[in-house]
Amino acid sequence: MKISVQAEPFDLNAEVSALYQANPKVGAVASFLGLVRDINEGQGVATLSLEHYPGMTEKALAQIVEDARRRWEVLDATLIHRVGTLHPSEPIVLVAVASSHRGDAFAACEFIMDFLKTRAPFWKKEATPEGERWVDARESDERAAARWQV
Amino acid sequence: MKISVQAEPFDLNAEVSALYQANPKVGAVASFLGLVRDINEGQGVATLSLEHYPGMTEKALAQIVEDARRRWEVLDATLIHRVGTLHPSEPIVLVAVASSHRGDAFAACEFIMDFLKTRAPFWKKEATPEGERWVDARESDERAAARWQV
Amino acid sequence: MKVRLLYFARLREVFATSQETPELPPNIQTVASLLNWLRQRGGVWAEELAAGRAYRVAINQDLATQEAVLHENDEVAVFPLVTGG
Amino acid sequence: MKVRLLYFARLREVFATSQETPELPPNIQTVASLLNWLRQRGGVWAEELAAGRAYRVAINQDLATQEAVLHENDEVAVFPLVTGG
Repeated sequence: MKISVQAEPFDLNAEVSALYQANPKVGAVASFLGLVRDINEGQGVATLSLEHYPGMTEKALAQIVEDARRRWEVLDATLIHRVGTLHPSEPIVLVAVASSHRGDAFAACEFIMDFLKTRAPFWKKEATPEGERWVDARESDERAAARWQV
Repeated sequence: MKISVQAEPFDLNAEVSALYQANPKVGAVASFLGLVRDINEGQGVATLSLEHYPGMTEKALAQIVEDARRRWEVLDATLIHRVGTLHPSEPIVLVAVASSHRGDAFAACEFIMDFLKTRAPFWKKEATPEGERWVDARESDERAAARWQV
Repeated sequence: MKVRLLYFARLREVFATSQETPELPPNIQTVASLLNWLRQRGGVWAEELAAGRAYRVAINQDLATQEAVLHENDEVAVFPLVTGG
Repeated sequence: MKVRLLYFARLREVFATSQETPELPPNIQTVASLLNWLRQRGGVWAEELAAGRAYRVAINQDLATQEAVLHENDEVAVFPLVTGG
């Protein structure tokens, strides 16, 4: 299991192949890449700044991955979240989960994303032509996490 | 939309970044990689041979992607399925779906995999130390496709 | 009526042929009657295509039901349940 | 009792501070009473921490409820709903 909070970009090929190349029991890798969009709620976004709570972030992410492992067969997993200033189309987050079968890989990957969105202490601030603004939390993210009935 | 049936390996970085680099509306890419496992139903697998029905395969895959697009917001998608002889830990299939939001990307990606597994004319033959054998279809794959209530 | 029959994967191996272009008797008009006609060859044909065995039929590269009607020069494929992905 | 208070994101900006280490009066024993004590500063403190406003409190880097009990030297963070991912 790899968990990283970092300013640097990451390499998708390297991260995903690390999950299966040493383990021929892996038959499925589900992954999710979250990217900066150029439009949020109708306003253009020039840059996105990500702040987090060092220490708590890593702890919260480790707990989320651990919860997923208790629920599904997770052979390996990687979670990378970037912080600092990012531009449109830049990757923000990668969650990749390796399992024997696809059902477990998909479910664990989506579960981790849903809880990362609602439990991990990251905050986004957008710079738009109209100025800076903190991104509001979405009610839909709370509903997405609630459906797992933890 | 890109659909390819090919013997050659593919590059995950290139395929996934092609889905978002030219389109800053993409906020989410969900992807699935299916790999050859060294064990299937308790027997060691040395190689896996994939046969398909040329012509029908491409038609079936295009239909599955089209069905997903009708159901979810799919900004772009890539589906690559390899044929020929593969070894353990080699990628067999890639499905990657780009959307504005993660819910659509995850659902469309899993939907495409479930129908690819039950509707696209591919057949696997394993070579094991005990000889060759055609892989049996799984009842669990039919159930996975049925839950989408198409 | 002439149709092009294709067999894939395990059925191709068991039937020891990947395709044939038979002239069908005039009473063979549907997938169901074609399958009956093939079963009358006996041996592996009767066995593999028996009622209750799992296989699929496609006409011109679309999955077809037992009731589907055949036309001159149709491409009719018979194959095991798929196992890709 | 001394605790370390941390503020993040929008609350850090509105409170114009990222941390402080106040000596709490003896009657401040829980998250709820700490929040009340902060609200009594008035202005943005009363406004942002008002009942019905959405924010979270963590004690020693775990999310905490209003009833959670504080201890000497606890790290107590107050922050907006999270928006990562």
